[in-house]
Amino acid sequence: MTGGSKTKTIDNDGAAAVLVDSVEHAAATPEHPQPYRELGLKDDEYARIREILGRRPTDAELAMYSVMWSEHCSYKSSKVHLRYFGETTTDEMKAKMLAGIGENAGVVDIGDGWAVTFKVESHNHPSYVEPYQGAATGVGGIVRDILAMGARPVAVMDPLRFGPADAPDTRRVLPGVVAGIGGYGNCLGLPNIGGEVVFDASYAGNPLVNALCVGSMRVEDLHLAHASGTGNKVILFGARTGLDGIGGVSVLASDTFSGDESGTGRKKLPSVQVGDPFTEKVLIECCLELFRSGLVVGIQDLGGAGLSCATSELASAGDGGMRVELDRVPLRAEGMTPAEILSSESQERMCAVVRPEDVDAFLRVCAKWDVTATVIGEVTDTGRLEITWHGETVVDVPPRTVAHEGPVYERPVERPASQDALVADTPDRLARPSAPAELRETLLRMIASPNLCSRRWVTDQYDRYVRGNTVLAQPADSGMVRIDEETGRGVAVSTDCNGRYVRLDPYTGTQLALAEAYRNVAVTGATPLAVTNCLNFGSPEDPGVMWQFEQAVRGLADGCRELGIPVTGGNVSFYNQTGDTAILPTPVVGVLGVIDDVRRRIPTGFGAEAGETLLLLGETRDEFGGSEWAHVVHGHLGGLPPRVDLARERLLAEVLVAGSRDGMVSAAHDLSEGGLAQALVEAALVGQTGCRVVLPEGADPFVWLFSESAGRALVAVPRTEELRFTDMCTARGLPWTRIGVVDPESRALEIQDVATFELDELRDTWEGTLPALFD
Amino acid sequence: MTRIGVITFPGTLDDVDAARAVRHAGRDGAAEAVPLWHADADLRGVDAVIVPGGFSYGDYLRAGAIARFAPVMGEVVRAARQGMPVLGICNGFQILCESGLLPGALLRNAGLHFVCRDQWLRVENNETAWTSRYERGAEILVPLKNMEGRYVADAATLDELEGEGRVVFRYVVDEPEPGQAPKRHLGADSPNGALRHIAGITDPTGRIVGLMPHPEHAIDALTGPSDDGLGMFLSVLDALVAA
Amino acid sequence: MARVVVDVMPKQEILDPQGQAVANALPRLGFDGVTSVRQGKHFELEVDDSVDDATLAKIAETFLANPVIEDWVVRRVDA
Amino acid sequence: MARVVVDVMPKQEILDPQGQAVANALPRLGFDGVTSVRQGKHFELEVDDSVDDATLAKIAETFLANPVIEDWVVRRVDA
Ligand SMILES: Nc1ncnc2c1ncn2[C@@H]1O[C@H](COP(=O)(O)OP(=O)(O)O)[C@@H](O)[C@H]1O
Ligand SMILES: [Mg+2]
Repeated sequence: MTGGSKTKTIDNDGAAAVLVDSVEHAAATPEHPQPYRELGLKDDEYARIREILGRRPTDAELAMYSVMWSEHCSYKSSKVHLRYFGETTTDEMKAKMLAGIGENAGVVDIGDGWAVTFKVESHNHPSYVEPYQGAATGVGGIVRDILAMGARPVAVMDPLRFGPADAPDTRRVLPGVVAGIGGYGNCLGLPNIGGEVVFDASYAGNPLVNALCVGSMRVEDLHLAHASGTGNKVILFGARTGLDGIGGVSVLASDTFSGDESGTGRKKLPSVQVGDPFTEKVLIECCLELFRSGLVVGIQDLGGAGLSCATSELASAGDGGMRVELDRVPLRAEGMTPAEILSSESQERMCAVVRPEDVDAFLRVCAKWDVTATVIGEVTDTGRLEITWHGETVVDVPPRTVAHEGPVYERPVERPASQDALVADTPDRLARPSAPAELRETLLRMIASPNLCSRRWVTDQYDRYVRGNTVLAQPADSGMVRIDEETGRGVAVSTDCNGRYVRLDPYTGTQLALAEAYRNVAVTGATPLAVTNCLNFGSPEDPGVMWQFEQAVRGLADGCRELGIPVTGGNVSFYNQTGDTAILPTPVVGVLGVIDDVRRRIPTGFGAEAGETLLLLGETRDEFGGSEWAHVVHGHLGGLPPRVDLARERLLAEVLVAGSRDGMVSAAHDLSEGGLAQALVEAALVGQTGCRVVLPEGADPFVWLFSESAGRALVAVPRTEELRFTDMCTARGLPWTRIGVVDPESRALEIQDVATFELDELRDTWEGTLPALFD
Repeated sequence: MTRIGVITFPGTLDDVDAARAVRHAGRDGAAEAVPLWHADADLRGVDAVIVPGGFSYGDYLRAGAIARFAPVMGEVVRAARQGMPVLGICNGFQILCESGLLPGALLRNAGLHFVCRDQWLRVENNETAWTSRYERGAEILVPLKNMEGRYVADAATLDELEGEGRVVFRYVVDEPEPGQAPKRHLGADSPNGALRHIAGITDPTGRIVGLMPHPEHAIDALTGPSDDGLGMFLSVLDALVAA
Repeated sequence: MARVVVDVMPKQEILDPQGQAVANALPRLGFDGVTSVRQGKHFELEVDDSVDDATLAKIAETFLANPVIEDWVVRRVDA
Repeated sequence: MARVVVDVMPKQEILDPQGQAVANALPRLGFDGVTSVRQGKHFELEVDDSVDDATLAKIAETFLANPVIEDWVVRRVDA
């Protein structure tokens, strides 16, 4: 052993002996080599840690800094750009925001004393390695984020991206991901109220599994992650801590300071975590009871970076320091080292700060729910995070340097030279269908295509009913849940992103994602209120990717300012690429809206009223850049995405919300991928009611049916309301076109002078695709 | 006032929904939902018990296998044997089967996926404590959502159930037979592979009923596919008032 | 301390869609010659020496298996 | 025709919520002395004599087990 005399061998609960690198030992062995590169730290980052500490870090400290300074936890490449969200949020936009960027999740005031919190996070890479568990733990993680705000989680959503639908690896990944999301969310008792399923070759090898959770609480119950009050106790509760997910940190164990692999060395462990939704369900109920009983001063979930993150974040958000006795942490595996315990990503754990006099009551509530809970430390006034292991100090750091003062990079940003050629290659040259038979065939081919076909194969695996408050779920433009059973107040949420649009123009494309999510919320009758996002991109070390990222952030922030709704939080996922090829830039945007009475929701399907007129709101232009038609029929991607006009989106939303409030609209469906044809098919199938469509005189049916111009919605208005509604549109300057009537007797979609489709034919075509691929 | 107990095990999910259904059925103050806790061997003087859906104990061993041993279940079994109406929904049905209050067992869906869909059921027996408000042969639309919903029993048990009219609900497919009156029919397969399309059964007394689909999620067309499920909760109130 | 294994299998007459799914997939992936697959559960228990065979039988019958649908086998194995 | 058994278990370092749930329940049911339970899968295959050990190993690895989180054992048994 070269480590020297200060190395102590300590018996961990009678288990295998573990060598401990204490602070004292680290100070005495400055030259001891450490595997910081294997842990992902750069030379200068390691040097900075030494500078902060005035010595080399201990193994445990190195483990903490390396995970907390990783891209995922420190946002080191994105930080300089994300600041723009704060800079563009006006006081007016902040009026309803109770917590924003920087907290576990954003919180907005929805009225009547209710607050709602929501956030979306990625679990992309783990879901590629092990689809079921990766996706399951993704749901588990986001739910704990919401819980940590003091809220009851009330719904989940899952924006997903996969490689080509018929690729063999998609057959491995997609069913596993869907089963994992269902397996976890269903068992947790959270209704799944929406999401996305998008296929594109760029996601082969890099599927995107984003998970969103919505929670609700009374405004006064908001909990923030603060460890304040010297003498308060730190309690770790939930599952035991095991070796799962420690990934890279295992090099510390195998590499002990002697470099001797034979001793306590551990083989490199898979960084896969297994979820236990039952434990999480119990943990949720336990936490909510603790909140109700007023036993929690501060709370933090354990997610990525486990205890490293929870302790350093709690301590640096508080007003002092924190001392933790790591040997008190209940373990699942034998012989775990302090570094491993600090880095473990075992699921279903939470960390709370509790007044000493409340500890007994806290532990009693945990016992009632059979939740393991242990006092592991206390809040101090030292300004330091001190962690001991059987009496030896193994961590002694200023907590902010771990949690918030990680490296910040100004990565090179450069618009790729190839972008011009991409934009120049417009879809104008593509052959378009014109004869009725061709249009008919195109429509059927489009609705059966993987990106436009029915998602039932997926959504039938998700419980959308549990808790009894789901008012809208698939198929609908947004999911909607009732928050207050007495008044009917509720929220609607939609997530969207068309990565092809973003690829063609990241700024506009991201605004289109925002516009679509915003519109999806408005067509259900809810007023958009707040935004969250999950920015999925390739490598930040690629200047072209950083350009996409910068443009996306600017587009989103500027768009939000124009729409008057704030970004309340989000998540960044970089390094989504295979070799040098990045995924389509995919900034998933989530918009949340409020509706004061969910009984006034606007459904998607035709036929709710006896006689309905069909109106197309907005303007239809010849816009096919990045369209589903170009993709499906020609495999083409080029040109510019549709124009975006956020003032128009705002107007459209106002009209739709007024229409819902005054009972003037009986069905509405936004127009997006696939255009009017897709919207008509979906509204007819969902409502199981046919309609007759007459396109305006002189209109080019192809453009009218398949263009993806933004700022449009298809609405059905009761005949008795038609005049009142169109007068309102005209008065407000919203273009509208009468395009037909719903026919309650008909079982067909008839598009005059183009084609007639039996609903049964449409349904078989639309619903057949995913079962054929994945059953 | 009629008091209906709703049990919560760790991992129970649809207890809030069952309680809401009881409140809806007893709108005029005729009924109260009483929460019952798995660890208490105490039914708190209730007149009937609902064992709700969810994943008690994660359903890790077999659905319902661990819950059946909970202290409260001992009391439920005792009370049920003395004639107290008991309804098991989904996980509750699985627990009643594991407890021996109802015959048979529920296995993983034949399609191996969790299934969540709006499902038509035919009411085959309207003489139980929980189905008297329906007409015999009525068709109702309620959500079905489960992973282990495939009802199985040996042939003798199935024959006995059929012979005694103890099949309470059967799955029917949503398309009416072309050219026929709006009667739905048994499809080729039930949605989860249940033998003889069995969705719900009763004990010989007609007071203990278990079913996989979720009537408590069909009490209001705002949040469910219909309000067809409410009849079950109204039925038991009738039965208890009459008693 | 003893190690005990309990294997629980669906009864022969009960449909086993999980085993079936594996059996059906194998030929598609180029594995021929597997004529039947059935899937059950495998438990590994560590028990004190005080736990006798009768108790183990009872644990298996009343808890680990459901006799209505499953068969089971209990074996002590050398650690 | 041969009978082959494949036992698949969650890896030691991987959480086993199922085994855990069983282990926690046993004392409540009055069974003491069981100190640990792990739950996995048990497959019984009928295979033609043409199927060799290498093929069986491959089937187990690619189909029956998930090597990322599970260990497995393949055994031929006498029918
Ligand atoms: N992964 C998923 N999970 C849950 N719901 C989904 C998922 N993918 C799609 N959906 C739902 O299916 C419906 C149709 O999806 P989509 O066509 O993408 O909607 P839109 O184009 O209006 O955003 C919506 O209700 C959507 O929320
Ligand atoms: Mg939409």
